Amino acid sequence: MVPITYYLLLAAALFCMGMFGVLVRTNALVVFMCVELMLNAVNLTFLAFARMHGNGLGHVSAFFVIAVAAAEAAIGLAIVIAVFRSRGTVNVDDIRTMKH
Amino acid sequence: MNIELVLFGVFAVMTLLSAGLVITARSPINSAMALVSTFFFLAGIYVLLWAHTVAVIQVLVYAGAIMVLFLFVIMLLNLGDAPHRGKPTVTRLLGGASAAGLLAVLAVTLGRMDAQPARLDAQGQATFGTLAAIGQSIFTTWLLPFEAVSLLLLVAMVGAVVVAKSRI
Amino acid sequence: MDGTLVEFFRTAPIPPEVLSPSLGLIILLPLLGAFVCGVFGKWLGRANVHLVACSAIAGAFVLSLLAFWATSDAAGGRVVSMANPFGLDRDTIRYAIAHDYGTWFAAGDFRVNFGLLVDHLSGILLLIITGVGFLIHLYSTSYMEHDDGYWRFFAYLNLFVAAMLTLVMADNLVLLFVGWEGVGMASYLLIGFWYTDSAKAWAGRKAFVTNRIGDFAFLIATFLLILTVGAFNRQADARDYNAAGSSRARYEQGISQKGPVTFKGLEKLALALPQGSGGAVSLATPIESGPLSGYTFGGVMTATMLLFLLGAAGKSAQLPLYVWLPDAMAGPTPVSALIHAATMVTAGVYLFCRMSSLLVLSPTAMATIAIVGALTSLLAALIAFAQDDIKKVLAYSTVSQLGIMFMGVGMGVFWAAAMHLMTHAFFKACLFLGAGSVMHGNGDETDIKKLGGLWKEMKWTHATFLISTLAITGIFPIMSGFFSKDAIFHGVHHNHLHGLEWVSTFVYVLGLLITASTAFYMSRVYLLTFTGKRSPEAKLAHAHESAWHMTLPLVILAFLAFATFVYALPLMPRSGGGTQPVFENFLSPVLRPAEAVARAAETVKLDTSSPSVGDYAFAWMWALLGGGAAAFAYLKFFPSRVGQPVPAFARAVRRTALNKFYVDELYEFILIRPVKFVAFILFRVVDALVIDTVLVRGTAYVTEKVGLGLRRLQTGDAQAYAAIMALAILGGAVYALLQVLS
Amino acid sequence: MSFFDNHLLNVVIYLPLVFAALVLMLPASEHGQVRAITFVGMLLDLVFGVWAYFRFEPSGAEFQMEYRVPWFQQFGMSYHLGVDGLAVSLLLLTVFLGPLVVLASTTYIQHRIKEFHLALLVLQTTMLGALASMDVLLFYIFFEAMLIPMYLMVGVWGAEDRRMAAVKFFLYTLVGSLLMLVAIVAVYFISGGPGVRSFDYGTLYNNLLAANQQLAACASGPEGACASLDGLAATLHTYGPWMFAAFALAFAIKVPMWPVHTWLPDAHVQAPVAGSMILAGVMLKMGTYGFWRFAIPLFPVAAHAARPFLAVLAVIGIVYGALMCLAQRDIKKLIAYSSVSHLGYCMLGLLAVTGEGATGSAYQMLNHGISTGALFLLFGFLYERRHTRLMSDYGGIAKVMPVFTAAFVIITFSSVAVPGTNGFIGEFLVLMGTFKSTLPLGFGAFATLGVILGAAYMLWMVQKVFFGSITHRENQHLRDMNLREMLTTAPFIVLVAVMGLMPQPFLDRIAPSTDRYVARASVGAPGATQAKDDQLRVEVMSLPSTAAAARPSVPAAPLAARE
Repeated sequence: MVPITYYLLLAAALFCMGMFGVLVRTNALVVFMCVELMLNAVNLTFLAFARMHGNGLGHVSAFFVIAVAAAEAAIGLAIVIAVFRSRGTVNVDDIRTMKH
Repeated sequence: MNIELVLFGVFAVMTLLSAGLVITARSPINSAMALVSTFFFLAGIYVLLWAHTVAVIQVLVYAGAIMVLFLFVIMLLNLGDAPHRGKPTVTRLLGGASAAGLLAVLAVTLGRMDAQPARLDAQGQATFGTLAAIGQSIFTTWLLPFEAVSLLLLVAMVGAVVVAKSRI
Repeated sequence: MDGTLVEFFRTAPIPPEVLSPSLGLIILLPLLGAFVCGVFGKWLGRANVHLVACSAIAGAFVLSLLAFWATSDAAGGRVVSMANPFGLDRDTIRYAIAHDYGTWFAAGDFRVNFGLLVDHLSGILLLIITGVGFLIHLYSTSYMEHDDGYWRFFAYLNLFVAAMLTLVMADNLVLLFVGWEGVGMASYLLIGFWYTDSAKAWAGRKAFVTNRIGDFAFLIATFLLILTVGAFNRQADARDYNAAGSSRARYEQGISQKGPVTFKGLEKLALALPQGSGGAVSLATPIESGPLSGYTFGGVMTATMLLFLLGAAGKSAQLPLYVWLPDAMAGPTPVSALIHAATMVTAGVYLFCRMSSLLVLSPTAMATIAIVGALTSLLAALIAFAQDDIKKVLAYSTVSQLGIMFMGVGMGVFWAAAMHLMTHAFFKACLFLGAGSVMHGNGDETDIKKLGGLWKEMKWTHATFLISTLAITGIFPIMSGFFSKDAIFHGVHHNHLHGLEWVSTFVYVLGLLITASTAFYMSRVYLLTFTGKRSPEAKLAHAHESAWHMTLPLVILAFLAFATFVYALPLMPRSGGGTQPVFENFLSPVLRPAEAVARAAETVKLDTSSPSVGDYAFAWMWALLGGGAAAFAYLKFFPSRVGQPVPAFARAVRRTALNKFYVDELYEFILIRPVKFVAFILFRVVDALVIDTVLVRGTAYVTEKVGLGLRRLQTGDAQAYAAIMALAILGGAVYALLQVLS
Repeated sequence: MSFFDNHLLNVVIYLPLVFAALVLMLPASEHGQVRAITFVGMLLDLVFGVWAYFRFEPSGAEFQMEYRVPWFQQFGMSYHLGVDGLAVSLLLLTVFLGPLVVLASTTYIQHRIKEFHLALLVLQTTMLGALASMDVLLFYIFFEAMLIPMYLMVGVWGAEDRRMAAVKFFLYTLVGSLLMLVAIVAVYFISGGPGVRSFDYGTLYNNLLAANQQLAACASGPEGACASLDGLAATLHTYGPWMFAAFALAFAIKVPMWPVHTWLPDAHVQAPVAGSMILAGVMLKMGTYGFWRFAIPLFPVAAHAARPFLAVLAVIGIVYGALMCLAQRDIKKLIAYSSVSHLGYCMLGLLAVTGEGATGSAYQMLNHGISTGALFLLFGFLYERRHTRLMSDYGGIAKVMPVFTAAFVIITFSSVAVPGTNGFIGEFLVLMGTFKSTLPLGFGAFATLGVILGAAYMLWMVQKVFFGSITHRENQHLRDMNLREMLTTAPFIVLVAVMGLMPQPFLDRIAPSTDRYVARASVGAPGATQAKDDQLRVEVMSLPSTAAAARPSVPAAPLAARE
């Protein structure tokens, strides 16, 4: 029997790595991928807890998370394309119009 | 020292490695590939958690659909290697540091916690994590959220089209 | 007198129990008249309006006559009487009829009823108001014949009469206050009747606001009385109620039925307060609980009466609030005659007669009233010396006469004050109407210097004016004015306030001076207006006598001014032996409680002697002195010195007197200007600057600036925001961890 | 009739909204129809409102014509209507003003007519709703919703710098009411445990009652006696004053009391005639009504502590407002400041916790609604003709507009409280209540000064505007009131006379509420004679039993403890 703690630790690590990526990478696409990483970390915790309490609710949540992730990816990538069209770059450093 | 623990160790290490590759790889393509592998190993982990169904969905949707989408986009924009790793601005350092810090904190916290998987009776073992069980709850208790999600996906689809296309 | 005639006079044509429920009609008729004239007057036309207005007053007069008759009803030797709601069963109010139309408004444990009461005092005033009122209405039909505002005029006049009747018939203070303010309102409207002349309109406003100052005091006094009644009920014991011929049960029942401020209830309070009762409560008793706790009943009573004095001073034009009355002459002359001579201005005197039993509890207040009255009277008389406007002279003489009445009230000769009120109503109304007739016949000329020699052209006016002048001055003794005034002075001289004996002498001496100066200025007016030869500056070469509508009232009033002296003769047997004047005897049912209180509380020593021939002669001498001086000055001295320069000091004195000793300017300077200035400063500085600009707009300004400052943080770098978020999460996690660890 | 037994208040409240829907359907160009429909709606509402007024049984229960259904049970909220004597009187005032306001603006409003009447109808609904709602949160919703149509009315149909006035009005009142929202939520949470706590006025009050009584007892006790309190009483001891302050500020701004009154002159001056009428007639009353219903009964101890302070503000308001009037050149500003003075009387009567004072205060609310509303109405007529608000531009109007002058002078007398008009009853009762109360005599004396000043400034204005000779040629040919204007004015004048001569029918309906108010307010006064609990407690209808309030699910124990 693997203690649930291990799974949670793994999830934590995954999450933090995703977060790290989101915060330091400049390429919008990579940032997105890191977001996906974080989402998966969350999924992992859901499933871990589901296993811990032995009820299926966590699975359902994970299911929904995946669905939402799909939607998010679709929109996000669409935005990236649009931005690239208008600015010719996906470098977040060059996209600073969200001021005042 | 049982087989389950071994498998977990393998999957975990591989997951972390490929995740690390995702955030370090210079070219988006590599990151994407690393991400795919991350997903595969995660699916394995899910299986260890008796979440067979989710594991399958993980492979189908993530590794299948979403990653393909990513690759399409990368090719569409044909981004080569990132010209430069983002210059280390204050906020970057801060962010990185805080991510690391968070990891530390979580590690400490979780380290203090000793959680064991629930012991399931025969009937529970038979149903836990099965497609039947999940479907049961999704299509009864969580029907409304389920429909909402379907709607969300529809909206996302339309939105994606509207945003991405220059003129419709 | 033969029995049947006596019987006839003693049996009222309409028995009291039948009449009393319809007392309200006396007020309603003029009110109705006012409504009709005011709303439909324009379409009714002049004649109909005259008809409506006059018949309304005439009807009220007839009813008042019946009511008055009913109060004296003694059919079959059984005097009309009613149970006193505040007294024990055997305690009845005699010579009075009353009717209570139920609650007007009630809140908490306070209530006010529409209670009307007619006794001999209010009966007399009813007759004066409706009678003189009717005559003046009749007079006005001719006087206002050329004015297109006639319908407004008669509406206001009827309204005034209604309000005045309410004032007189009210059986409680609040209802009296309704009339009190109502007459003020009516007089505001009537003074400003010719509103297109803004000076006249200002005069109206001045009158109303000055009255309001009085009403302010009146209200506070009323509240104090209510509190006193409450305190009395909390502290009194059986003996106190006993002394008042009542019991706690009855008294509280009466209050719960009719409210705390009915005059009968206050009378009981007054009867209970003196030391004599030996009960728990007396004038020296401090009030234990409630807002007034700490003060003694006597102290509160003094304060209340002084406040009422201020109120009465506003209405009756006494110091310091007399300034509005002379300006009030801006109104049409009949108005001056009715409101500012005969009725409204005497309301203060009526109020004190009504509350005489409370008043005698406080010698301090009485002394103040007497002195205020005397000083007002003298001041007004002096001012009247130099006035050339005939109406102004009469106005100041009114102030002066009111002062005399206040002297009487203040020294406890209420009956004489009331009698002077009555006689004054007659001769002063006659004088004003005479003046009006003069103006009417001389193209509205009011300057007595520009009149003169009218005795040939305006025979009736002249005759009646002469009679009234004699009446007011007392130069010819067998006149009502002489007797009533002398009765007051006699009482003033012989009554003594406990601890303030010097007041009687002081006031009496002033009184003699007033007699003389009254005689002087009234003779002056008469001589300059009617005798001598017509002044070259007269507007019209020849004056014309007025129509019968105007002369008839003059004649009637003049006759009354002469005839009513009978009431002052000591013909009636006094209960304690000896004789007493008719009028005193007549009012005794109303004033007896006051005498009882005075006796019990030993605050006033009331003297019961009637003036001897010597006293009359002495008083007459002073009148002759004044009259003679006037005759000498204006028949011999000045005519002989026409064209010669007048010495400077004389001119200075005259100018000062002409400008009313600059009292108005004084008020303007110390009162009105500062208030306006303060208002302006408050508005500009506190309101506009401090509150609105600094505080309100200041807040907005600061908010805006802060917002602008915070904008700098918006770099637009999404990752920066994310980093901040991450930091926050970290912080939260660390905090949570520490919490768990500790 | 059973429908009206349950739903009369609903009908009164939502009838204007229904007609608003009708108006919405009309084409904007159909001015006549828009006006007609609005007027009919208001008239119908008046009928039902009067019916409700007469249905109200003075000797009956405190709250009548109640209607209550579950609504957001998770938050212990229910849709709960009901009126007591005061509320039903103010409700009558509101529905009375409705049709007259429409008549008053028929020629005044010339653009965006449809939107204007929509705003009127919506405003009517919100005001009526605020008066009738028995659920604190529901009250708050209506209370806030009121701002929106009024904001539009001032901002769109106002005079020259309407925007400033509208924004000022909106923010000013919003500041206070947001604080109040915080206080409402706070009192909701302290008033009971999960599941039993509720936003319903009755429940709130009854839950707080015992604690308030303990608090009052210990407050009168020796120093530091309150330290030993526990539970709700302790909470109230600590936080009660703050909650009261929040409520009080919100309502004081609405009243408005000195010194938070400066929004009123601007709003009044800029608002169109309808806006001024409603603002003066009903909206200001929401402040006094709030004090009466919520602020003081819920926190009697804090209220009693703050009483001298508030009373001082009220007296200052009376005198200060009157002095302001003497300094004005602008007629509407003058009337606005006179409102400050009059509302000062209302507040003073409220704070002098005596039967007379409270009754007088309630009656003064009605009077002010009528006399000041009428003043704004009449001045509106004048403004339509001359389009200036400065006194100096008038003078001698009486010559050309006699009927108008007569009406104005009558209303003026009512406003300076000449006996025989409605104003006198209210002012007299308020002043007497103040004298009878435990406040020092000085308060009453100073307040009575207002009697003098009131006469001074009102008559001064009348003098300037109407009397004297005509100074401006433009005023030469002003036409007198026409039939429509007379019909609009007549009800006011009739009511002035009726309420002045026969106040008892109105007072009878107010009296029971005042008794209860005094009893509840004097819970906080240590020395005062305390009423029994069954007189204090608020008896309201309970929800239908089927609707059990759902309890929020709480974790039994932290996860870590589970094995």
